[in-house]
Amino acid sequence: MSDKPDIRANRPALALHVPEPPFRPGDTPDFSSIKIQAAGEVPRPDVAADAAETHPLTTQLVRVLDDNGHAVGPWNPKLDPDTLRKMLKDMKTVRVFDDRMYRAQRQGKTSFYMKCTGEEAIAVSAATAMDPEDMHFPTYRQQGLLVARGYPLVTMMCQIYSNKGDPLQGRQLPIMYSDKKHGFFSISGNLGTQYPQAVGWAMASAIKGDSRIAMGWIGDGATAEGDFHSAMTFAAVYQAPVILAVVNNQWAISSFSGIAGAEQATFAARAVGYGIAGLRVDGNDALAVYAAVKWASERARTNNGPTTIEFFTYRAEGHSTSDDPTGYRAKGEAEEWPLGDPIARLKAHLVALGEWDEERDAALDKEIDSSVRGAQKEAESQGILPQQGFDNIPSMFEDVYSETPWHLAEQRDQALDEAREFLGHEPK
Amino acid sequence: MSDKPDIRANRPALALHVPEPPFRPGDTPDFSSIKIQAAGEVPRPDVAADAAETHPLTTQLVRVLDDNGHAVGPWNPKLDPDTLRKMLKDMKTVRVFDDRMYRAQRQGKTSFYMKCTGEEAIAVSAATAMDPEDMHFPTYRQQGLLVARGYPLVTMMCQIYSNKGDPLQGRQLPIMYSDKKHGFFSISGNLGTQYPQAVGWAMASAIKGDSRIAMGWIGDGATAEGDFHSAMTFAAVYQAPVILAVVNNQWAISSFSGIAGAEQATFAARAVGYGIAGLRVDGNDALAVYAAVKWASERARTNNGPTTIEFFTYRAEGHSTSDDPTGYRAKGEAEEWPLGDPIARLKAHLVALGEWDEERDAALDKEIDSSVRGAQKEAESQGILPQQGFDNIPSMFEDVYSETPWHLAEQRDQALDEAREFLGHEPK
Amino acid sequence: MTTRNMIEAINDAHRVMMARDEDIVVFGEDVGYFGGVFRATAGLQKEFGKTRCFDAPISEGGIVGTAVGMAAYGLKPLIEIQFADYIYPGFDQIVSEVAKMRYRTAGEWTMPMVIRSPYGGGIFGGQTHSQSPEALFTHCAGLKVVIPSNPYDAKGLLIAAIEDPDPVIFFEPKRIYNGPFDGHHDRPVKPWSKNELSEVPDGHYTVPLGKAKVVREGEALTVLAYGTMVHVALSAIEDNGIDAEVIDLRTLLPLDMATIEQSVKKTGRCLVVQEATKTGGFASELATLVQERCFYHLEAPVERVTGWDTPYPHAYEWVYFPGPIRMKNALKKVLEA
Amino acid sequence: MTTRNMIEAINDAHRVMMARDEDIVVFGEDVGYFGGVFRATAGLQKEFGKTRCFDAPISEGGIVGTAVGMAAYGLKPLIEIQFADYIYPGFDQIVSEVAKMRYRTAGEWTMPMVIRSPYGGGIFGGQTHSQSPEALFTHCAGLKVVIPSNPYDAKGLLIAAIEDPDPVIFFEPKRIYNGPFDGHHDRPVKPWSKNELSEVPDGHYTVPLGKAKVVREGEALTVLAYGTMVHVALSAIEDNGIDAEVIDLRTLLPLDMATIEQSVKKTGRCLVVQEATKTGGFASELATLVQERCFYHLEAPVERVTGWDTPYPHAYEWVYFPGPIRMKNALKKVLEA
Ligand SMILES: Cc1ncc(C[n+]2csc(CCOP(=O)(O)OP(=O)(O)O)c2C)c(N)n1
Ligand SMILES: Cc1ncc(C[n+]2csc(CCOP(=O)(O)OP(=O)(O)O)c2C)c(N)n1
Ligand SMILES: [Mg+2]
Ligand SMILES: [Mg+2]
Repeated sequence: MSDKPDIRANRPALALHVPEPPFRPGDTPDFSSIKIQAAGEVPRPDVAADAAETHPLTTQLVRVLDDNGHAVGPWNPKLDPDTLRKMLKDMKTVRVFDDRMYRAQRQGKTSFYMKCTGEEAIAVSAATAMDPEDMHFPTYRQQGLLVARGYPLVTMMCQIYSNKGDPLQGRQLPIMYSDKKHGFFSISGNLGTQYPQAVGWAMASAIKGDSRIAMGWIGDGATAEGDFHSAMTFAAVYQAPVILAVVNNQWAISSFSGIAGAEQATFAARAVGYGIAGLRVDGNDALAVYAAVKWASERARTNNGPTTIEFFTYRAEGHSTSDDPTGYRAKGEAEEWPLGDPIARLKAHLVALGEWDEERDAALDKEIDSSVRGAQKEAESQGILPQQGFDNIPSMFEDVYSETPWHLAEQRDQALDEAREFLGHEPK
Repeated sequence: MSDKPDIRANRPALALHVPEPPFRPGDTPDFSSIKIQAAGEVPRPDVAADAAETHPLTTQLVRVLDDNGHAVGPWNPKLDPDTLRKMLKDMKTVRVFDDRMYRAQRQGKTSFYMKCTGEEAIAVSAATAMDPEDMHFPTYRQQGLLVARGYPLVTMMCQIYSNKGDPLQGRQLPIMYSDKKHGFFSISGNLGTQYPQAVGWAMASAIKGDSRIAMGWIGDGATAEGDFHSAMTFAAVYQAPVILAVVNNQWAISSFSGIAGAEQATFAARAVGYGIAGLRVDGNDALAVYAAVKWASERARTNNGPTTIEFFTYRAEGHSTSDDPTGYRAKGEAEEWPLGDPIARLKAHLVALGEWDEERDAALDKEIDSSVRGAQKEAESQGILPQQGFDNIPSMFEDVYSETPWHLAEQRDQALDEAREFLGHEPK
Repeated sequence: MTTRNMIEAINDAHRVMMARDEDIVVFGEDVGYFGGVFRATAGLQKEFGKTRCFDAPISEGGIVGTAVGMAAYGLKPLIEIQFADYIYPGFDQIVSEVAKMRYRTAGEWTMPMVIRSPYGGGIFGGQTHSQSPEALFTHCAGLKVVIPSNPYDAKGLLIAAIEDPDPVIFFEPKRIYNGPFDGHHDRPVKPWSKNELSEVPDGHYTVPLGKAKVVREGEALTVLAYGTMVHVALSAIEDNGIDAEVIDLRTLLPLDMATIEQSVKKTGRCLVVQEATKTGGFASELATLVQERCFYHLEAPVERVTGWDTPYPHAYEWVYFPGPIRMKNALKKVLEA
Repeated sequence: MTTRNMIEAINDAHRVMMARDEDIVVFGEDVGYFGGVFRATAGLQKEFGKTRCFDAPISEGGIVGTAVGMAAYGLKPLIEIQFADYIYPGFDQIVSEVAKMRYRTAGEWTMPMVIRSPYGGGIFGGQTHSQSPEALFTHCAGLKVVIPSNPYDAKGLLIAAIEDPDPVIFFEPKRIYNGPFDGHHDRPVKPWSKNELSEVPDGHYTVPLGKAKVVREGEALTVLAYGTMVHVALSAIEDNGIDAEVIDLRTLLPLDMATIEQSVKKTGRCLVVQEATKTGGFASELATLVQERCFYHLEAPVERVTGWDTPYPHAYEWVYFPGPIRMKNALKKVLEA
């Protein structure tokens, strides 16, 4: 077909670029090449500003807390000490909760667990910045939303144990919480699905002339799903009152963020292409997170449209209890991570304010430890996973539909017969 | 749950923004508010430039032909007159072809047709700028690629008639062409699917150290599909040697481009969020299209990565033979469209160069008219759709798999029995 | 009572319900100003405003995904997928989210939505405007699947679907939007106006979900059909003078097994009919259920009339379509076995 | 000959074929450096380089979509979908593109690719790590669907699938990756090493697609099973001392109907077994085919053993799973009917 047969011979060979993280097992991590803005450096546009005015911020990093624990610059939300102490307590609670539940899984008390170590500031500050009536569409790493909103730890644990106290009746994998009253939408196992759902909820709120807004959450890795694009597109088209958060914790199981496109652009920068306001925020800085979410929620609430926020952070532990990160990333990355530990940073800030000291901190740790232990004891009194599975079998056939159709009724009866035979007695 | 029950009462009511095109039936279209760069105004970065250097161009408009038919500015590709005349001929051929096939459908000779009137420059110039070995993953509106690459008009028509000469054996809807030799990938009825496929083809070429590149095509409306995002993401991550074109003809059936997000950002700007090079081009300016595609193909071919190009144009006719645009858009929009008719503009350029005149133009029109008519006659001699459907029935059961499994063989035999009964004679 | 074709009946169901229930929102590709490529939503935007009926981006995943969020808020999305062939980009949201939400949240969040979509062939639409993907959804616990076969049922079933607390996939046989089609592609098209089922009451009424309808009583065999194929079956039965009982399923999931069993136990023979691709179609589920539950009444194997296991080929539409001859041969086979 | 579990056998099939055919590219989520969450691709990136085996973005649609482009170029993509439950975002590319490409281009473009994915429950994975969606693909003309039940077959079938010119959906029963599972969740886990089918030849060999295997001969009834359920069926048969003939289908589409027919005509009774949700599962297709083709040999209705029509509930895994008691009751029902 070609009339220029010699063209290709003179051309350079193409080559596929396969991104590779800077460090692999055996390497010594060194993050000095990551450019980090000084705290207070990034300007704060008006909440009603043109989206375009925010776009330079998508390649920077909104930070409030400096290395000495001082809150500086235009994004300083100037929170009162009580609020700060509540945030510290919530963040610490999340960490202790994670540790205990991780151990519970290791002890065989349940099948699965996922920590958010190092990312506690993000969910806790977001919950603090928004109204209790606002709706979250979270991923499995926003347990901090529930903690900050006062959802009972015991109930969270019961869900994890799939026991009698589990409001989801043992139907969901551990940590797939759901609670309407606390504005926490049912977590999906399928990555990304919640993102356009958040937009739809916000659209509904706007259709109804309500004042509640929604916040959708997604991980860096899951931004690659088509649902991410659906959410951004619908949010932009209908100017939905929604905040679309990307928690960039650098890893998606074993894939580093470059496999989701981070070598070429920040996740916040995705906003630019849709004409959505965009912010990129130090996710380990509780005040910066608070300020950014507050900004975006005010923007949404005043009909100024959606905001995409990238929270730049680091997944300090394995992906889940099924994962061992030493197989794919260098040891010590979490320690070397240049943005520090969010709990330590918030504590330092309170100390710098003169509103906190080591004594109170130790007392708080003790209090949290004992309340989490207490909750665990109470939850376990309602059963752990290995004891579940043969009580209240009819419940398993409910809620497929609003009413049980004939075929499920038949199957339920058959299942009960089988259980009777298996147990050697009438199932409870 | 709320401890601040009064908050919502003081808040403004949210409102859903539903985009609406500037004009509807009954309105008098007036596009003077569309900002159009003067020809030659937009700079031309080096083909190896950082993607970021192109990003300001995503909100501008690369234009070469000015109102007097002169080619101006850094994007002027300085094509020789023979090439220009070939482009003019191809564009005119496409338009005549469209007209005749549209009429054939209206005459009941086939089931369906889609024109690309007003968009002829885009496919023809792209084909001209790329190598014949490069692969296109087109939509149904790039018939110009086939015409420019010399695919026989008769074969295109046979496909449209689903007749004996149809290389796709009557299996596909009219205009869903496919031809490997001409680097034209099988058109899909499902919008958007071809976009990541183009990226995959380009990745394969890079994996193999080949020098051929790919070009994916999509409409403004279809950019909303998840596949658009897959394509952009994979192209960015692996720096695939691919050109991703968005043909923004302002309409997607009855929905204007605002329903795909055009109120908030250009389609070219999507590139920014992925760190892909982006260009926005006057799609009715054959030279600008050529120059942009040439630039992007050189960039891809030298391992400098993908480019997204928005071609800004206007769908001058209905979406397809199933559509009547007077039901949703104002009359006269095509005539008012500020970027003019691509054929008239290229012709004016050739005239301005002294390489063309009315006489030659009339002769060319006549030549094209007669060759298209001749092709149509030849195609129709091989049958029109209403005569099809009962010849060579076994072919219908082939190519589901490489070999015919037992169940399809049984079904084939049954279908033949039925046809025998229906026809009253042995099917051919 | 007004004479309506199926599109008009469906349009009217929208109108009636949108007026009664402010929480109903209608959206989809081209459904707003224009009123849909098949005109099912014509006039709704004008009547109910832009925030109750509007165009959506071309993103079936986004349409379903945002509808999930709206349902979570408390609205009742009534959405259109332009062609059933284009439902696949929304498949994850439908099977992973819509279908399972009530279950996975133990009833806390429900998904009272209707996903309408024209399906089926016979309009020379080629491979991607002709598909019948109902079996992909009947395999999915949590969904209800409804397919009307005439204007009266279309309106009544759609209203019932909108009022139903569970998510409903509502497939509309596009071949019979404008008139019942008996499978004789070589005969003139009949309009609905000549058919009594085009007498569609004004205002609100329902045809209950989960209830099949015996549309013809008979003794010789039972024919199970839905959508376009109800008409093809009835016509073949008349043409061949067979005393068949014909059941229009109307709801595929949950199925009205009682009506089916009663009939098959009476006739002792059964033919199941679908336009979809044969292997793994809903007809297989029907045949399996019938032989499981009526085995000792069966005098012959349950037979299937279906489309072929190929994509729907443009020019070979009438070889693919399960038309009068395929029907006749199958009826004979079941009767003579 | 080396003793291998299923993961090792599958890994070895990759290795053997990547060495033989430079056009094979392996990609998917976490499959590169790390070697996959189930380790099926462990070591491949190191051995064959980053452009032959690499991590993909979390976009099943993008993974399949780019694989289509690669196949169009001339490569042979061998891709992994991390869990079958996550295949839905790639559904459109699979059913609309991969499956139909050869047909719609009259053989000009073919799609010689393999889409591997772990499926099935029994690992306390909850609703979204336990699904068995094979019936969604067996309804789709143009695809081949393969499910191995042991290491020997896994390697041989995977090599055959890679060499096959048609696209193959290769579902791997993850519950038996490390050992055969007889359905007794309350008994200790057995390793593959004690099973003769873990004797896996080194190097190249194939187990042909489209051929079922009679894994146990018997006279009393025919049991059709695949994947994990082959072991559950065999164990129930031994436990209950039943003289059943068990057929491991291995390939679901195209089906080895000849082997099935021969067996059922001999035994006169048939039980079909699947782990998937009951309604509209592949078992329905099997039951339909068997009664269509063997009706006059059948002494009892074809029965089904399946999962229930609910999502796979985390805590109720062993009530959901079609285990020994469900098997036993169904075997008895078929035998005593
Ligand atoms: C659709 C889908 N594909 C794949 C998976 C498997 N999976 C679960 S979590 C995960 C990584 C997600 O990474 P990221 O989005 O960065 O979130 P993070 O875990 O870091 O919070 C993957 C691939 C899934 N759950 N859903
Ligand atoms: C997945 C999918 N959804 C919907 C359709 C129906 N459809 C066909 S063309 C079209 C409009 C496309 O508009 P655009 O992308 O702007 O391309 P244009 O027709 O303007 O060239 C629609 C909605 C489809 N073919 N595929
Ligand atoms: Mg991550
Ligand atoms: Mg368009």
